[in-house]
Amino acid sequence: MDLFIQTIVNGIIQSGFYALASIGLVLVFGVMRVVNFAHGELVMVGAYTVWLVHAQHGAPYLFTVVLAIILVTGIGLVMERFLFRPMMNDPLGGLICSIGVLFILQVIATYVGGEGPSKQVPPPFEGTMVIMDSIRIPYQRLFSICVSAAALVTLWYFLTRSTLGWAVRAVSMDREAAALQGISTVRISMVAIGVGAAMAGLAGALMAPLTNINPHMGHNVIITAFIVTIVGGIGSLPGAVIAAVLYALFHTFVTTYFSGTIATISGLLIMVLVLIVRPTGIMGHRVSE
Amino acid sequence: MAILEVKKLTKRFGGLIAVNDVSFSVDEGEIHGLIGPNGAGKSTTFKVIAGFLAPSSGDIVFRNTSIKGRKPFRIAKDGVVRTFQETTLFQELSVFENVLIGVHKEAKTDVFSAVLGLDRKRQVRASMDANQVIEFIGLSERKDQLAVELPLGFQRVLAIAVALASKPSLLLMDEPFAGMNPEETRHMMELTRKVRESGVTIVLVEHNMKAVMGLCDRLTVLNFGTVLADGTPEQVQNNPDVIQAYLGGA
Amino acid sequence: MGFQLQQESRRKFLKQVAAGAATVSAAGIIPSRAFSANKTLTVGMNIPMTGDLAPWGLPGFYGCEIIANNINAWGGVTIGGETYDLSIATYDHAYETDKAVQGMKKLVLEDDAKMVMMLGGATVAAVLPWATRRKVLTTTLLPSDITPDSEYLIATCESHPLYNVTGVEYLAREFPDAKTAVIVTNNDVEYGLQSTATYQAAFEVAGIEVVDTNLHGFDVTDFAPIVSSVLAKNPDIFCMATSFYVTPIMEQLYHQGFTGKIISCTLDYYHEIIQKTSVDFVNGTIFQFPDFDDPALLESGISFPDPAGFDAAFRKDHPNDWSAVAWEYPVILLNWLENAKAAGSVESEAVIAHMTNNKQEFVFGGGDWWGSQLWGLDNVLIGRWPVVVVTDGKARIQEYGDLAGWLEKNKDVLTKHMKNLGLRTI
Amino acid sequence: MRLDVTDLKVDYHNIAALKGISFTVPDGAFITMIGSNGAGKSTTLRTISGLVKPSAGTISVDGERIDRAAADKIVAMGISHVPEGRRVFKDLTVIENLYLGAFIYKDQDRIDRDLDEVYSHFPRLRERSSQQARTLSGGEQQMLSIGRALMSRPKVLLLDEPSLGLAPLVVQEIGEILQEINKNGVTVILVEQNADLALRLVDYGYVLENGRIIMSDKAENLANNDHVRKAYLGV
Amino acid sequence: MNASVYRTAVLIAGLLIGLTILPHFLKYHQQDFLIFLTINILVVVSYRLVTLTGEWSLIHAVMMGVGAYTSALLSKNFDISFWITLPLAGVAAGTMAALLSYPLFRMTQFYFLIGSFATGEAIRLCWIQFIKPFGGTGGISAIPSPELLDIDFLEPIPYFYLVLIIVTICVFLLYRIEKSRIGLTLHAVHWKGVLAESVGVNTWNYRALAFIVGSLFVGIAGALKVHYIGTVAPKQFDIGFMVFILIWVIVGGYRTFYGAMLGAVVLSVLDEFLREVNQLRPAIYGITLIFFILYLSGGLERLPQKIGSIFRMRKQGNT
Repeated sequence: MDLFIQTIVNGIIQSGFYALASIGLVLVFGVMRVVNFAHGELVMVGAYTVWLVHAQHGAPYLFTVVLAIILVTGIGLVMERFLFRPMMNDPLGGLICSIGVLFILQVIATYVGGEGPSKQVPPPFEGTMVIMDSIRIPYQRLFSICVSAAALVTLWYFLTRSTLGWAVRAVSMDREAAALQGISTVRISMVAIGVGAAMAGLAGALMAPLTNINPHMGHNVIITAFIVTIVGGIGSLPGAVIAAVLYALFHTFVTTYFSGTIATISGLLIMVLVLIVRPTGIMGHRVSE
Repeated sequence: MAILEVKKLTKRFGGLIAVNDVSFSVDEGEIHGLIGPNGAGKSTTFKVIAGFLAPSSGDIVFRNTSIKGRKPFRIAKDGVVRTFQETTLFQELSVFENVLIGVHKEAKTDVFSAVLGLDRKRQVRASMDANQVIEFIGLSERKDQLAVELPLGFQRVLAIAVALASKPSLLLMDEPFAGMNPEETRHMMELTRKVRESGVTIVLVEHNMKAVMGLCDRLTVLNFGTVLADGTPEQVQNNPDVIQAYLGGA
Repeated sequence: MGFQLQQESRRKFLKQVAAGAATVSAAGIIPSRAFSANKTLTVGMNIPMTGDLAPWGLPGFYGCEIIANNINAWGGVTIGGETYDLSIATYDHAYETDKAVQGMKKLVLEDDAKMVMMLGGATVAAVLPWATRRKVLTTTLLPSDITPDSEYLIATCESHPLYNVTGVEYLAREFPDAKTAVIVTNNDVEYGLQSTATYQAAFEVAGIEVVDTNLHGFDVTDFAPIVSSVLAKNPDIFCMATSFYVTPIMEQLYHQGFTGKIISCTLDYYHEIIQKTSVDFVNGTIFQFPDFDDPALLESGISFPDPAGFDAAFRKDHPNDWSAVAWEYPVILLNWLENAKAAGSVESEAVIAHMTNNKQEFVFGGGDWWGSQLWGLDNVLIGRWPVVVVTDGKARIQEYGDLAGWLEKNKDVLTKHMKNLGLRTI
Repeated sequence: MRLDVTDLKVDYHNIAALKGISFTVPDGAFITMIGSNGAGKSTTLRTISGLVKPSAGTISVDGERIDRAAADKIVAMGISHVPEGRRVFKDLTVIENLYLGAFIYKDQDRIDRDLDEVYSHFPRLRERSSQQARTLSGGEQQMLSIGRALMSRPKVLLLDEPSLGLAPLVVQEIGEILQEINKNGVTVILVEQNADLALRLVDYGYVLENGRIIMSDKAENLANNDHVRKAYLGV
Repeated sequence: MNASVYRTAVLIAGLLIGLTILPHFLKYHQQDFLIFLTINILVVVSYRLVTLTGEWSLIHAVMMGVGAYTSALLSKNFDISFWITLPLAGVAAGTMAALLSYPLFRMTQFYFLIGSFATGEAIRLCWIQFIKPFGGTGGISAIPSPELLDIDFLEPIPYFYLVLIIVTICVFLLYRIEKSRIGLTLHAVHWKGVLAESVGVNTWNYRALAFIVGSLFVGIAGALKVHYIGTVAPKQFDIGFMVFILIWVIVGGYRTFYGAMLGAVVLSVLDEFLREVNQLRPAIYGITLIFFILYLSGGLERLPQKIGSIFRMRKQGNT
């Protein structure tokens, strides 16, 4: 029974990362119709920033979290301006461009950190919260889940309560009609990739003290983000969040009771199944007929 | 004798009923017009007949066999072939290649024959068929031009040639006259008659009244997804319901 | 040449290398081959220097560079009457099999490498058919690469995964109350499963019950569920069989409040682990790889020249890159050079013949050829292997375990567990 | 606001959709463009509102060129386009759709006053203000689309086939509202296949065929013109 | 018409003769490189067939692995001769493709891309997970090399000739397919699927056919590769390799039959030259890729044309 509860706790902690890491992919695809294969690398850059500036040079952790967000947002905006915008009408071109960015970011990370072992960041928040003698949550993780939740709630609020948020959703529903309302689709694309990249940077910065940091860590992130995006419905933000929570719980449970590889295989198969039965995902509506 | 019978056809999209209990029949050898104001359900009916949409209920009978729910390629094999509203062509291929693709039933081959060249005879015959259709339709001089380079009127003609190449017994034409000038319209009307004379039954969905009235033997008028009137052009033109609803009392 | 005489020349050679290490690191002399009239003796390293496995290739190259520089700074190495400057040729195969095949041929045929050092696993398997036929002396860090036909493949340093048994023996003796264990490992065949089978065998021999074995993939980003899952079995001992994810696993153990004994194959970068957890938590962790500034390495029977000096020289240029392979490739290189000197030839056949026909001294003492019982050929050099325990935040050698003795008694148990996991045995 | 279109040419994938059309719409006018499918009516509107870039020719508003401006800038110049097929944002509520129509404005009080005005034209939208747009009927969606366009306080309103697929009563209602809007000083350009409806509403009309204007005249003259009667009124 | 056929024939014959003598002028390790390059040509050409219908699959590398594993397992565990396992590798990959075509072709475009990626990754993870019989991450080693007369296929030159012959035959077959009625229909399915459907083309069948035949040939390529290296492991067929296939096609160009080949050759040769700056290689790849997408979207095959047009523009500017 303890294991069961601990597993739920583990799953909930994980779901915050999944949601944060996936939401950017969903946003960018929704607004720009481009699959950003380098999205995992944005998370990686966030983690590297924390490693370099916080762990190596001793800057305060919270400062580096903000720095990671700013840096990754910057990279996102550069990608938008110089790659995705010229590739607007060529989804495959955008995808290929992002693969190019993926390589470049990996090489930069390798140069910054060296080819050595995975980088480690000592946790800024030490200690573990113990509930009922058996359920344990490290404060670092507690911090991460709280920040993730806060970020997601803020994003939710932004998308459902602000005019700019409506505009973002409007552009992802019907780009042309949005332009006819005086909404600058270019500006909204920048907002979308900015917010998406910021979330990725944040996810990386929050993950940094909890995981192995290396130039290739983006691979697992993108697989997770794909699964979450597809299961949740492409372009559907509520769907992505719900799918992130469900998939995190599913993956955690299968990993706990069977094995991690089986969890990933079955996750991929579930995704394929969703694609077969309902190509638009659980929450998604068909993008266009 | 009826070649096509549409029986109590209904098509719903979510809550919207686009086609409601529509029945009509098309006789062998005639040009049958399907008209109605925008949004009356013509296109939906048309797509359901050609298999591009599945009906919610009702039946479609072609030569006494139900073709309801069959895939478009299957229906095409049965002999019911449609054209498209927009000029839908293989733009980057030549006129000849476009028509050649249309000759699918006869030219179809398998990997082994293709690789070993065993299908050569069949392909030669397919080329001949394609040439024949091109000649019939009057595009011989433009045979090697790319489809994209053709003027609009000829693109429409080519679209019909592609359809004819698949040897249909029933041709469904979706607004072939849209956007044509009077000259092109006249040419297309002649062509349509010529196709009918070659033994193909035609169902025509069209807005251009001049063409419809001039060509069709019989008309079915749809409005709000239901059949409003059925009959010869004269009968329909004089039907007060039609004048009221469709022509808006002009 | 008599054994005594050979021992004498060997000591002299190693002293030369060691003195070099001290001088070079102290004075910062960079030996230059421009002034040397010596011939060049090339040794190849066909290793991953980029990509995921670079940490198991690159530090080894750095280590060998130090050795080669020392040797060259002191006038080179004399073999069969000819004095050579030592050159290390590398090929980065990034752990891709097709590149490894190309690399082997480039090193041997174009760079004229007389011996090629490799990491092991699939890349060794890929080069083996050609290397064997061409009689290229190839070395691996994974004895499990040895096959009945791999005459020219030797494993003269790392005794992976066999050495794991020494840690378990130590643990069972020192902590007799620990009766149950769980094993967590990568599910890769080359490293994880080999280690797992060995641990299972060692635990069985020691009378410790393995209550759970968790094999995980390389795609794990969060170890919380895995650690929760095995800790639910309330084990006395937590055993990690591969090094890839030791840090995050240790972190989870710390956070999930594990208080039992921890035994691991490696504990690379344990300072980082201490940073992420606490000194108290990491203290007492048993593993198999010593720090090279450990005074215990100075006792007699240890043949590595000036370990502390080497350690210092390495960390001066590459402060963050130290891992076990940093000294393992140099050990292999030195062993080969000694045998070449003794054989008076750099050609593979002569060197191999000399190696297998003469008593070899293993780096930590002892020295027996082994392997035929498990993999079909006695091309693995085994000897004593250190048991290392973290004491006051520092890895310290506790004792040297006797591999040969254990294997002599228990090889059938080991074979059984290897077979159970689907691993290749004869 | 006067709209001048001079020798406008547009190519779609190498096919000439507009082959050089010119016309002028005086301030406050209500005009229509009729013609069959593919004649170039929609393309004309899409080019004016900046969705499509012309290959040649100019469009200017009160003498100022707009043919190179982006669509969102053109809205700010006072030209609003109600696209064919309504194109409301289906996952947003009615009021969110309307607020997006006023995206270029910041003054919330003024926006709310505009909202009241739109509601006064379309009382049904007020009733449904918090419903998702996808739950509206076709006619209501059309009203929302027009209302949304009005929220940007247009001086020129472009409408593309507002009658498409709507019941005659609804068409009637929308027609009346359009006249009302025009009376308030908004220039209206109506593109219609339903020529009869269009000619009854407007002052002046253009007939397009094959990417060219073949005829233009006062509405009643066109309605009585033989060619128009045959081709578009089916009489 | 005849003159151009003649020219092409001479060109191809010249190319083949050139390739036949080429290895004798190469360094030893470059001969290996030539073998892998020739195999990769079959990989890209077979991928081209799949992309003819307009779908960019991300499972091609894994299909190569299916062929490779099949051949390795059969020849190692059942002692079946290479000459039998080679075609069986193709059959296995084709069969796997046939089985997957039902779920995969319910998707199109973006969904297909992601779906094929996910399916491939799942298959690859199975090779890792199920150590019996796939050997886990270490894969299968000591795969026997082909036996024929007394030819030593461990040596690069004989194996190169073997590869050259098989790849030439396969590429020729793929060329025949593309230029046949089937190729025409595949083009039709790509450019106007609905129109093709309306004249009786079963578009689903044709998409599946391209996928199956493409997989069949890449399965053969996989077998060719692993019988030379002697080892098969899951890492050889990961998304990294798939991305390279994609890059070769994009950089080479996908409008003509030879474009993809051109991309594979040029980039692989570039890759060998870049060994000196190994760490930088991926970044150079990345930049090349972005450059091509942004400024030379037709790929290398369009390069002469582009240069020509720039030249003409200059000329016009001058006059």
